[in-house]
Amino acid sequence: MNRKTLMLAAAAAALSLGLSACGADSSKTSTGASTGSGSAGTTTIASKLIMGGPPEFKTRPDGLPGLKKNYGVVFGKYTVTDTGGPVTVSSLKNGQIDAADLFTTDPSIQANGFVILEDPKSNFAAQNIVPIISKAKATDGVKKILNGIQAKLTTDGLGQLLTKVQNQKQDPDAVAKQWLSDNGLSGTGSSASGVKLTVGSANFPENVILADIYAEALKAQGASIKTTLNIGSREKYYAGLKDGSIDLFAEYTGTILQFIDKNATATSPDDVYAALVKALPSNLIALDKAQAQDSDAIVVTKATADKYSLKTIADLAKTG
Amino acid sequence: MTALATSSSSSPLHFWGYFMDHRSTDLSWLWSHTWLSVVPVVIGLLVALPLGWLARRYRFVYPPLISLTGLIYTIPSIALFVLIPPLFGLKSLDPKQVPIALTLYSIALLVRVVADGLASVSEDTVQAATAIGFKPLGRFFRVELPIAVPVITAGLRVALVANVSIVAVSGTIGMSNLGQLFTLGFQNSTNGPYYPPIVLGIVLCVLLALVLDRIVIILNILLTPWRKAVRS
Amino acid sequence: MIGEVFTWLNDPGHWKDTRFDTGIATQLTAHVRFCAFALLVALIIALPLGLVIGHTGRGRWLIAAANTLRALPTVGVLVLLTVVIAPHFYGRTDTGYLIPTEIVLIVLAIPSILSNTFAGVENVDPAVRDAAEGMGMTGKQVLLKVELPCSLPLIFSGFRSATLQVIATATIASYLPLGGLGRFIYDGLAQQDFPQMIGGGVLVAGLALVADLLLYLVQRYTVSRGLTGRFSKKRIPDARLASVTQAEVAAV
Amino acid sequence: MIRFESVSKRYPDGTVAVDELDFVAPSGQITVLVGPSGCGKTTSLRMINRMIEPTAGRILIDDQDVTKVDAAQLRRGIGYVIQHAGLFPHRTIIDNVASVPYLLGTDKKQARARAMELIERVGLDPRFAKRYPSQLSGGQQQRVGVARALAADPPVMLMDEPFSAVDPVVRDQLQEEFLRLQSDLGKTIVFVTHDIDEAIKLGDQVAVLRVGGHLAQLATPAELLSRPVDEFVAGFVGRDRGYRALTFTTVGELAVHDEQTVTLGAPVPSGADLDNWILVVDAANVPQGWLNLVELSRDDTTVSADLLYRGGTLATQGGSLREALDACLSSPSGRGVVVDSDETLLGSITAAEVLALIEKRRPAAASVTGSGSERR
Repeated sequence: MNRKTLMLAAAAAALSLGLSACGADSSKTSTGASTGSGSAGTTTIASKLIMGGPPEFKTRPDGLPGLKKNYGVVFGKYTVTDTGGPVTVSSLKNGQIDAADLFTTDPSIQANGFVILEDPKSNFAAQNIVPIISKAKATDGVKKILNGIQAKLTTDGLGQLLTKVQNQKQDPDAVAKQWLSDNGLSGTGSSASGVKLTVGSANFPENVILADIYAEALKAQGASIKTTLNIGSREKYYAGLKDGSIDLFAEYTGTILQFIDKNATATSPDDVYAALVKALPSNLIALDKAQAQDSDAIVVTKATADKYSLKTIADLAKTG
Repeated sequence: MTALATSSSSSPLHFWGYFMDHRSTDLSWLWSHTWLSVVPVVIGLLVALPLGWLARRYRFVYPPLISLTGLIYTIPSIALFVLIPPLFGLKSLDPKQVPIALTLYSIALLVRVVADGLASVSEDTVQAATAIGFKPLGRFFRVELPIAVPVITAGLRVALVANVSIVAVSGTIGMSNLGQLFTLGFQNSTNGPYYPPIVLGIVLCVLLALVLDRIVIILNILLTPWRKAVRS
Repeated sequence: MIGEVFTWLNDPGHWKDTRFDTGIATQLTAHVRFCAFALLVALIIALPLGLVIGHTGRGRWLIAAANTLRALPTVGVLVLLTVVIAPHFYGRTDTGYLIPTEIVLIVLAIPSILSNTFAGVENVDPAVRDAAEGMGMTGKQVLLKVELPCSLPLIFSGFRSATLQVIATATIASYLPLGGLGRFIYDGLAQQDFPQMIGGGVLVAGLALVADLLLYLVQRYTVSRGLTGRFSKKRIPDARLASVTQAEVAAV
Repeated sequence: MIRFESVSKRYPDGTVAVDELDFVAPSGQITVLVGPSGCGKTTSLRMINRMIEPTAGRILIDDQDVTKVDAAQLRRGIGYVIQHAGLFPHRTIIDNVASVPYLLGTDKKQARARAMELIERVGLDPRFAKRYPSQLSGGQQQRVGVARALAADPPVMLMDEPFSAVDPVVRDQLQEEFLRLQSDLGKTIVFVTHDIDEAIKLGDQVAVLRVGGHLAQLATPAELLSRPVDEFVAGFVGRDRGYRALTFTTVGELAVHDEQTVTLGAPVPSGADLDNWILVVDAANVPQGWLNLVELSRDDTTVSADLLYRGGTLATQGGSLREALDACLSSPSGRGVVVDSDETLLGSITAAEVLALIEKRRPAAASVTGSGSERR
């Protein structure tokens, strides 16, 4: 008994020691980073902050490179969290990071009182939802079904769908079916029969819901559907789209355009869409864009926004 | 925690209700998870048998073979999954990358187990078998292999249990299996934890591992009836 | 492709830290630290426990229980613990992610060490144990002077096997916002930067090999030649298998 | 002296291993516990050094109750040798032998010097000192086991079937050496075996135990052979016990006949007065074998070694009647060869003469006390 207690105590002591050692070390790294930026000359607000987001945000054209190019914003440090998911939100909330790359439709922005920094220079281009589909699978029937969905998708509607899934913990597939029937799109038929499709999604709930909506609607019209959900970053699933591992994906016009064409300059919804249609490789086509938008955004906590009087991304480049 | 209070459906114990609500999806994930765990071990064993025999028969083959297979095991699974498509000329998200990676792991583990299992057959037994007229191949299948069964099945158990865990990792890169439940639960934990899919995933993975383990144990008992006396 | 990986590994710029990218040197250190800590804690828990269970023969169910830990899906446990633990840590600390990661790694390392230590003690020749007691060794002396040194070969193989597993699995720390060599794998994956990703994998495998070699050397100088039989030309007992067969068979 | 006083061992499940055992193992002597498996002989032995605790009665070593002494302390003062030696595989031979001195806190150098001395004493090559047990044969390991038990020079030794795991030839050798060692050391030894021949060969007194842990008979080997108390002991002691009992019967001086001899290498003798069989000796008058003159061919002109019948055993003057009778029975000529302690020829004796001696001694057989010291 005595021996066991002793052992447990020793283990606990070692654990806390080791953890504090690791913790101490990581904080040292971050202070090291900020001293580094301080010695660079002028101290911008951004250089005092730690930015968090997905790995690819470091290299993506509208990620760190875009922020630097468009606003001259260079953060003190970048911590890889996840793609607008729980790690990013809880890190921002708990102060492990000061600014985050989140999606504008994310209900947790409102729930936590986060502040979306405005993007006057359209670093993040218009982000209308658009189905990207492999040409071989885009029969008229399929096109008609998907475009019918696109016509009904609104930004607010998207937010509501997300709230149902993320806050009320409803099942994405059920939410998708409900939305289809609410919008009179749940009719069964055979306009897509004979088509075999693999629907993919990125690993964030909104994209999963959209994939489910497409998949359910096509299934109801007789298509044979496979889903590959929660794949990961665009860099990863786009390769799948191109080589035919996936046939259909709910995309965002701005980011997909910039992903394909690093020099794209279009920012307005119509310009972006037009550029995208041209830029897509020959085996992929874009169907109708929806009115609904869900853009990446730089988000900070209310406290940070107040402290540095932040309203737009450009404010981050000010000295403070 | 707040979500726990407001919505009973996100309580960890709600995993069964969650399962009932999403039965068809969960079962299809469980099914593919099972296949992904089992098939690579079976293929791995089929490949490992001749290799293990070779390592036993020609002693000089043993060290390099064991080092090589040991090396495979040090590659992190997530890296191996992504390495497979370019190496095997597959499409980037081809679901075959998971079983291929797992087969490699299984071979790595089982070659050594088979070789050492065969080595556990006593020299006297081998000589006696030869003396009563077994030819090498017949001796291998009817004497050496049966005697090596306990050691080989011990290796199979380890390989199967490890595979169940590794398959779940592939769920984080979009493959359809129980690993999806973890991604799903995690992604929906932005506003308060969403336990049911996570807990369900763990429960199903553990159950699957235990059931597969039990099957191998039973298989071992059936294949080695002469050990019954010892086991009592 | 191999050339690109080599180039990536050979670029001194990738070894140093920059503002947005942590270099290989730092991530390697972080990786070693995650693993060393988990292995140390697992050893502190599993070694005495295995010795005592093997010595007294009591509490065997703990060995069986530890072996069922092997069935736990690593990712699932990591996600669960993160969801439970991470929201409770505020400020510039990664402790909220560090704790789940370390727990997962410790849970991963314990079964091999525990069951091999137990099997090692249990496999000590009963005649040897009898002789030790009969010549007047106390229980503690029998354990420390006879059973422990005699089970060292199996303990080492269990620890080496645990080390390999932990080093390979510590990459999942990067599924959370933590460093370690997994960062290159996950970032490379997300950015479709294959040289980076494969380079990360190569580094992990290399680290595992180096660690195994070091442990082999330690084993060579701590385990009595009387046990390894190295005076006669026998092959070196290696980690993975010994733990598989001995411990698993013991667990049945 | 080790004294058992109504010692019992009863297990919780009701099995009785040892039942009310009473006996004394005298100082400086070998007491052998023998019996079939399940007779509690090992249990009795292990209760002396408290490897097993008795449930009733007490065991005294030199009037000190063993349960009053700390078990570990007690054991360090008692040599312990077991069937498979139980050598520490991770320690060299010399460190194995020095184990108890180390435990007692003896200076390392001193302990090793003592160990080295013992290694040689038990008949091992000193070069083995730095080797490990796995490099030794079973017989060699057993010698190390004995050396280890002797290292702290304990007055009492417990030996649990120490020689039963080695082959018969080695066992015989180990037994001889063990007796030689004991004649030098004079330890108080309790020895367990299931082999009645070993018990008779080694014991100064033999305790026969029956299943259930009852003492059937405690006696000297000779008495055991000549007067088993009951059927069980008689059966256990086995056949040929009359013949085997002759081992313990000696006669003062055998009256021998002169025997004609021929020296090895000499010409083959001839003459009508010669018997068919003639004894061949070497230059020192040590018997080499018998020569059958009838069988010789013409070419055999000298007495060469390859012509000899070497089957006969030799009787030593002053030895047992068993030896004398066996010499007669094994001799091709029917005449038993008697030698002195230097193995030089004294003469011969016939089986009839030995039987006559046996007949003559019969009335006195009851008072025979063939104790160990007498034999030696």
